[in-house]
Amino acid sequence: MTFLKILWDNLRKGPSTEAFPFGEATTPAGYRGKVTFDAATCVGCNMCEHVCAAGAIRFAEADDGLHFVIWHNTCVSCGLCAYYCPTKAIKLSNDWHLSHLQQDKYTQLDHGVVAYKRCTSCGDKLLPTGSVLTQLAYKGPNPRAERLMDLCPECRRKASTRGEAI
Amino acid sequence: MTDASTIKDRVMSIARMIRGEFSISENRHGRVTAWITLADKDDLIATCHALKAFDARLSMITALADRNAGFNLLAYHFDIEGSTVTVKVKLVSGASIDSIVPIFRNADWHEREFMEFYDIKCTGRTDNRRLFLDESVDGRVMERLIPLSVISNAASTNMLFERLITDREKQ
Amino acid sequence: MKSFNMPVGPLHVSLEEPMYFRIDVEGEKVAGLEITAGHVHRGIEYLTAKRNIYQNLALIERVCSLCSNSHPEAYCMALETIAGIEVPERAQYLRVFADEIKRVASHMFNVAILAHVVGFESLFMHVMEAREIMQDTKETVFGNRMDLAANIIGGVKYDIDAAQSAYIISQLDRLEPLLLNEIIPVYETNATIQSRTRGIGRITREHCIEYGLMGPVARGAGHGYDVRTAAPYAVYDRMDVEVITYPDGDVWSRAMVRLKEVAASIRLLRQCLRDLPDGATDAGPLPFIPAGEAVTKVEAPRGELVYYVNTDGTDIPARVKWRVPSYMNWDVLHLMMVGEGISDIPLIVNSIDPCISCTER
Amino acid sequence: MNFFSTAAKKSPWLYRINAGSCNGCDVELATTACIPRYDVERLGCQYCGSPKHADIVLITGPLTARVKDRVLRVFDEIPDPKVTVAVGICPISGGVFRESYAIEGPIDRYLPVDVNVPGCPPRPQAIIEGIAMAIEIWAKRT
Amino acid sequence: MIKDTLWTLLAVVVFPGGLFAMALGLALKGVERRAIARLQRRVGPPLVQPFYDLVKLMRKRTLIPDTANRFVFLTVPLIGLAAMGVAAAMIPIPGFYQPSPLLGDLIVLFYLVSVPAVALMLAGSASGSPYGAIGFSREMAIVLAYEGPILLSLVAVALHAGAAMGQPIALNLSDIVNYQQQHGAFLFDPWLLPAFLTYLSFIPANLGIAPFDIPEAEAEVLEGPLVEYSGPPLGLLKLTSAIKSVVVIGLGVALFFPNGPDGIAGLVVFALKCVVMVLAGALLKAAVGRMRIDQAVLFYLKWPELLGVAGLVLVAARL
Repeated sequence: MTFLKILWDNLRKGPSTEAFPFGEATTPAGYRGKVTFDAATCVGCNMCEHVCAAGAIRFAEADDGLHFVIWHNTCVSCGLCAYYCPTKAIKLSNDWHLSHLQQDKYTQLDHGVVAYKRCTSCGDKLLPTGSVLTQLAYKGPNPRAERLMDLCPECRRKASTRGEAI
Repeated sequence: MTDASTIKDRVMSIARMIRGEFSISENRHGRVTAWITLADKDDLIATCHALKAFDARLSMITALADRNAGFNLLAYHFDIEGSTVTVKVKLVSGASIDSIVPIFRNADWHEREFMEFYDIKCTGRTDNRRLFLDESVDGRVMERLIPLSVISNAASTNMLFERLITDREKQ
Repeated sequence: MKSFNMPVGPLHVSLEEPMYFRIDVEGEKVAGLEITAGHVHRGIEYLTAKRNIYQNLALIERVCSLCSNSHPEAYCMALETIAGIEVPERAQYLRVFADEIKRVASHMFNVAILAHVVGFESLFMHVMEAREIMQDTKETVFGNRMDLAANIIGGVKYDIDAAQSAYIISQLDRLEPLLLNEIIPVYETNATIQSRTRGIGRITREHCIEYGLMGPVARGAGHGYDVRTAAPYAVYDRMDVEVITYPDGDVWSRAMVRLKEVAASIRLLRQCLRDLPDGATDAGPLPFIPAGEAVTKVEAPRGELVYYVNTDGTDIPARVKWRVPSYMNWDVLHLMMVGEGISDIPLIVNSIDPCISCTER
Repeated sequence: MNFFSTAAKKSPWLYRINAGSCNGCDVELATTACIPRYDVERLGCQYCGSPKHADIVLITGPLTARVKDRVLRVFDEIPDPKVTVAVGICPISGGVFRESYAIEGPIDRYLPVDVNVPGCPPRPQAIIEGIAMAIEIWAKRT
Repeated sequence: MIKDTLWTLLAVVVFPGGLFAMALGLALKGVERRAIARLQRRVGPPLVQPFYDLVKLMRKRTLIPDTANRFVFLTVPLIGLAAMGVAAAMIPIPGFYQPSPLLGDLIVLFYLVSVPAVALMLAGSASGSPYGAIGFSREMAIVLAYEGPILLSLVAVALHAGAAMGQPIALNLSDIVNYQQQHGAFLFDPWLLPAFLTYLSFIPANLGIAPFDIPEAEAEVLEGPLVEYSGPPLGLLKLTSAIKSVVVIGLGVALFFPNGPDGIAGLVVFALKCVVMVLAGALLKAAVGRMRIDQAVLFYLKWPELLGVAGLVLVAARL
């Protein structure tokens, strides 16, 4: 009897079916979907690659900079990369539209290049530190530190011995 | 719920009975964590009988290979009303250990498991077939001596990324 | 009487996961049973020794998606014990919250499948629709419907603010009446459910002790062991945990234990939100884990889950080993099935809520 | 598009193969296929109990060594034409289980895959999206 | 004579057997699926879904298992379908269609109705699968269980109608229908109530509606006898079961409540009666779970059997 009442209520309330795929589906803002990468804030610490259980993230050094690749087809969206990223260059969007045809399997990736800077003193290439990290480290702008960051480690050492250190 | 001092006493009484190392600690809820390392693997059966007499339940058997020392360890984890007692036995590679199935029935699958994953034999058992490992996989996969390349048949991350990079360059 | 050998599985629709039985059938009765395991063996213990402690968080969460919070929780607890990390109180509450929300979804899935197995599709859908309320809550709070990714070493990596708290309570307010006024009464009184599940697959309390049975299977036979009260972890010592037992040890009792535990878990969720203290949600970044070993246990939806972790001072653990409740509960299938009809096989298998991916790793 | 493919497009029957998955994708498949909120019967889909009745096969799991032969055999029992959908990252790339001795996948080493639905597990709407892609292929194949 | 034969053939192949019964049967399946969907808060498939399914199946490849008996495996679906085509042509649609006496009487119809069940049993055992074998034994058990009650119910109606028309027993369905057209439906005759209830209880078992859908239980024995079938033969089996629902419901209508207007309106009323019965079936299907085979057999041997006997005794007592 209890169940007949449930059926009657069901009939009365009408279908509870979502409009999707004929309409839009609702997605919570915090849904852990496709990973996004911002090369401008990345400091190349490789922490994301280190914590990624599925091996979805790869850093590779090239002439023009540090290449970051994430392959969505092996990403488990656990969010550890975003959690441990010191500058939050890596984030999880709530985009879940990832279905694709088999021929596109190996193109489901995002790619970013953290471009090398040139040392202002000797012209050697070096990885930019990123303003977010400086903000974190010095709790505010610090012109002397920022000048040092334009130098390669070798020139930095020389600058320090010359007494330009902080 | 539990009178922790009695559990502690019970574990202590077992510890006095056997030869080997022993340590015990108690948490703020009065649950005991005890570690017993048996000096002689033949004491295992007697220890199990003593634990059984104190209403212990076998919760797990862990086998592990010691990377450097070249021997295997078997750790028998018991539960007494929420407290944990671990009995450890050292075994040289390829050695055998007595089955405790006659005392703790649920040891059956655990014993089958460590026999297929490690170079450990178990005596006094009837069913010695493989439990989880497929016949196509070489046994003793958890022994650290076997390198990944020998036993892995899946695609490796490096292979996949090589493919990803070449596909991207083609475009 | 005609007797033959019937294979069930490994790919059988009524089995959510691949498991292979050979069942000796006499007429419509089960005479014997043989289990072949290993179809979902993915070698995860081997993989834990190849990955570092952080990678293992996500790996271990994928042992099984129905108890996916309990695995990393027990694993983190073990590492915290080794390193002597004090987990902040707020994080402890949030761990309990994640634990209970998974228990609700897991138990509801199991009882829904029971209805599906007895061919009661409308009831199955009704329970699953109610479960969707909880799925939506998980998706909103944690970002995924199955794998919460809540635990990290030293705490949790999610937080609940006031708006989310209000949302969760509104969701619980929707689920609770459905459960108490509709779902539980149907399972308690419906003629089909009663006639199909009562007295089927019986075990006794003595069997539970002999076989070392765990969770709702044992509690459905009157054996009231629950890690949350037997060996409290996180902040369960401050929670009003009810240990629900039924005496009969049949399929129906196990289902009722699960349903009543869902109701109890909803009360625990409310309690968590009410008592949630302010403070940090983790114990600081990137802890160092020294060499050591620890055994921890938590109450997963299916019963006691035990973890043993051994570290050697590097960030790759020397050994991670765990035992899930289904590991022992499988063995008792022999006992439950022999003498029962073929129609009851899926019902009995489902009643132990077998988590094959947990068991075989 | 002829009469047959129009009809076929409206009647894609689904079959699920678990190739050693962690349950997540399977639970989500059951949810997607069977509950009113998503109701794939709208699209003419129907879950079938026998592989012989299937048109679209949904595969979950990284393909473990022990289940491989069975999966391949069941796959062959599905009459042509058929469309294969890999659900979750495990069948697509091995996911977190890649590089284990017990894993034979990714699944496209052994079976022709048509559509991939990544996610761990993908939410039901994503699975429906994948099924919709598969239906387009299925209509072309009949 | 030739003309009669031609008309009969037409009745079997086109109307009301064959094509018409197929169309009606499939439409009824569509109505049923839609109704169940609504009871479960779903949108459900379009009403024409069963047609789509059938057309699709006709284009799929047929796989014959190695263990199967090829000849039996492939002919069995045809036998079931043919039997149902003939049976459908034997159901009078009051005011619209009167079956030719060439087609036979109530006894023939009774046997024809059990042909699909026998065909399904053969299909199950020919497929060589253990699930098919279990499906076979279950189908057999349930057929044996409901055969008794249905026979008792038919005999009660035939005796009653015969007595009313001054014959020992009325075996011609048209006569029974005509009598009711003139003297009122048997449904409203309290003496025939037990016989009617017996017939009602037989419908779900014969049509495989819950709680008696045991032989084809998906969760237990995959789909029982259908497990090994694919492509066109599977389509034919599905088609057979669609026509069977028209036959079984139509026979019930003819036996107990045939009254309706003349002409095309009579056909519409007949179809509406079928729809009402199907909706009732849908409600039953949505409201209960599946019984175990022993419970189902016991149920039939107890209640419908008793009711059937009671019905016959009541009718006989009045003679």
